[in-house]
Amino acid sequence: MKKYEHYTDIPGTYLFDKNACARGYHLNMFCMSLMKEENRRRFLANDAAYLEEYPLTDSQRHAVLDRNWLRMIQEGGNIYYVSKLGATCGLSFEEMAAAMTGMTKENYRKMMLSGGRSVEGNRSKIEQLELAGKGSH
Amino acid sequence: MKKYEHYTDIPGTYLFDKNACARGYHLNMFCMSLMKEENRRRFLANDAAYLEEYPLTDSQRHAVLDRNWLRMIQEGGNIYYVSKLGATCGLSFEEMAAAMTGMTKENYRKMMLSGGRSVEGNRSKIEQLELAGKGSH
Amino acid sequence: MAQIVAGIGCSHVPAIGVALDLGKTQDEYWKDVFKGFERTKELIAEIKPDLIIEIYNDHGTAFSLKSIPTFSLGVAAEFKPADEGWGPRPVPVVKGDPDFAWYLAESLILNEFDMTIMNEIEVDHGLTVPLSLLFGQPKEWPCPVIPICVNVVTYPSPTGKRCFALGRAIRKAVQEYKKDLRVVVLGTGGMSHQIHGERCGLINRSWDESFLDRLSSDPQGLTEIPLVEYVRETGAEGIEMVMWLIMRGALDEDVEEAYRFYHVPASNTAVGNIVLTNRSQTKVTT
Amino acid sequence: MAQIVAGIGCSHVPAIGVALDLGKTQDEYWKDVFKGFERTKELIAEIKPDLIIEIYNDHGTAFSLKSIPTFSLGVAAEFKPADEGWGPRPVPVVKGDPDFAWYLAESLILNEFDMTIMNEIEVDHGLTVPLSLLFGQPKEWPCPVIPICVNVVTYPSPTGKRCFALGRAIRKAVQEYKKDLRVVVLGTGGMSHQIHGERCGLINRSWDESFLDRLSSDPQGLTEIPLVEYVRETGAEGIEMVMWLIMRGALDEDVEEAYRFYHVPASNTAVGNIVLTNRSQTKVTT
Ligand SMILES: [Fe+3]
Ligand SMILES: [Fe+3]
Repeated sequence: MKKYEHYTDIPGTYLFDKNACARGYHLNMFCMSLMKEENRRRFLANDAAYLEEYPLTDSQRHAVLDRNWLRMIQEGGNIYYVSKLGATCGLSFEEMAAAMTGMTKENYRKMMLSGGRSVEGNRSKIEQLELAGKGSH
Repeated sequence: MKKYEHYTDIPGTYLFDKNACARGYHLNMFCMSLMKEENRRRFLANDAAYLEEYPLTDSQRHAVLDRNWLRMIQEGGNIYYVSKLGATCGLSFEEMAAAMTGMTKENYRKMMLSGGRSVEGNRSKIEQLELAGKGSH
Repeated sequence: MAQIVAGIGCSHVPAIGVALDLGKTQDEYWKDVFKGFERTKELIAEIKPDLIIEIYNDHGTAFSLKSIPTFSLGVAAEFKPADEGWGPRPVPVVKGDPDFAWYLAESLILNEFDMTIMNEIEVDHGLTVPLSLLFGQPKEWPCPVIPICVNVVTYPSPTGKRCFALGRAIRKAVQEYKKDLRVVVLGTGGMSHQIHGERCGLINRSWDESFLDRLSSDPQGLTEIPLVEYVRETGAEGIEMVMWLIMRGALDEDVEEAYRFYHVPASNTAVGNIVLTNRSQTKVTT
Repeated sequence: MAQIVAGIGCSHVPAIGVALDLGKTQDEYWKDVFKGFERTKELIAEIKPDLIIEIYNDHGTAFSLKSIPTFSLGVAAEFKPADEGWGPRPVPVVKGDPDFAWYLAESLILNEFDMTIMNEIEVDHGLTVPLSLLFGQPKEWPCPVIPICVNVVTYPSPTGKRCFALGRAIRKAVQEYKKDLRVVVLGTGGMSHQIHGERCGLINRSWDESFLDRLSSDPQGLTEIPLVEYVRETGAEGIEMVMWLIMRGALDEDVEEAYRFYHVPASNTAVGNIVLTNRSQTKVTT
């Protein structure tokens, strides 16, 4: 395969492909259930009990209980489905995004207001490794 | 439009097109509900009551209550959805077909065993009218 | 590399499934139908496919009118037989092959076929009856099946030309697949039948036989048949035959007819079955 | 005869909808965004479309993972705003045009686009935010809207080339429609944004601006961009820009850029907006 050709080479990115779709199926279906006010109420009242209705993996269940947005994505969550859980918890897309990068809300917003994250250095894992290699040898 | 070009010219045929789809929407959705054993039981116990759950037209409701298969098709029913009602009432596709043609089961089967209905004379309403015209004038 | 080793066309009349499930295969009415499939059963046993790509249509079972996909493809690990109003058919659950199915879906979409990917779908007689005709009544189906479902219920169905082109794209995808798989493409439905309206029971034997002939001699010509001709000449539900053109498109230009069977009637329908192999492969293996 | 009188590209950032719905349009953070759309609002008021064909994507709202259509088309009489987790947006119900929508679906399917026909669909911010940007907060939307929904959530989305070709087929269908309708095609989504993973917040202004330039100067060239380039260069969710190519394909080769606006940020996203008219029509009307 040509260098940089495949989407799995892109850093910090978990494209929602067939693997994610299979792995995250029930996690995303759970998130979708929160499009109903009644379900949001039930979930917020007792999230652990609500989750038992869905056959999630342990790791997925913990990610939801911990509101660990990045972990949910890594476990096959798709951001658009996961955003239904975000909304249920009162978070905007911006706040979820900040959380996934490990930045504070304020710093993330500051980054966006100054033009966003640059693509330079963020295109390719291979490129990053090569640059790191050059630095250390 | 060229002669014989359009499907509305075909006699005894109600192609399930956009008009049928719109007209028969709820009728077909009602039929689909009979794919569950519990619903079949409820329908057979009291069909009129069951039908009140679906916004059918009067004509559709009567067609269902009368088990008038041809009328159901004329009112936008699609045979594949309608067959779920047929099955609920213990009818095969062959029996429904016979009923739609106005033939007895026995005569319909006899026709099929001798090669089916011929396409000759059954291709086109325009053609039929022309032939009838020739005959009467 | 995977390869397509045969294309099979096969009616999927629900009453055939009922006859088989109720043990009526030797009844006077049915025995010729089942006898007609004996040679195809032998052929498929010799071919021993690793995978079947089955082209069929849903009959108002898995798809309500809410959503009407032109082409959909099942990527699930299994497909349960649906309850069509009589309870589900007593046949094995159909196993899929999610790896291959997703590979195929990706390949088709990137090659400009606008597939609907189905992660969950129950299958009706359109898919299970041909499996019964090919394999009888086993405890499990002998290989995985990838369902490709075509809208032929709501007008307009895809054109014959589009169906044939989809077959071509399926062939390309199979040939580029990295595992050694022997694949059979099974096109189902037809032949002439009309099961609604006063014209029920229409059968056009000569049209059907010409269609069977031209599958070998003039497949490109078949793709030019307008949708309205299927409806007028072979009955409204004869439109299902466009699905055979997907099977045909998946084969080489030059094919050999290994077997053919035609019978009237099964319930309202003319039953057709054809087995086609690529002449290039036939030569190599004999 | 109907004709396409303009193509509009427009981001559909949900936070813009929230800002409008909560009366924050004059806040420091938002005022430049809304100011940037003022000219487009004037232009659309002059154009007065009879119908809008809106290309958008569903964001895990109307479509669960059960069924993932590549292209779907809403033929219903109305489309209710969906509850995306915060309750539905307080905007008017979107009215469709079943006659035109079915006509369009038929034309596209017969011209070899494998559409999924949607008889019922709720619409999310992807469809309603651009309407808010074009028309503000009216009691009713000023014209019917035909939703065409594109899968850009599950990989692979349709290619840029396929999207452009769909635009062409939409143009053909509009031009052959028998009523006198002035139609606007609205392509939504983009521009650069990534809203998942550690790379969240990615913005590639120069790539976006080049894309906007090339919509006029080199549309065919844009169709050659591979899907992975959108993802790598503009963020994973920047892939939405393929939908602008459907809009572009619906216009003539030779277009005039009537207006352009570009702004960073709205929430995680670069906001883009462009208004394109066919140069042939522009000449006639001025
Ligand atoms: Fe069928
Ligand atoms: Fe979006």
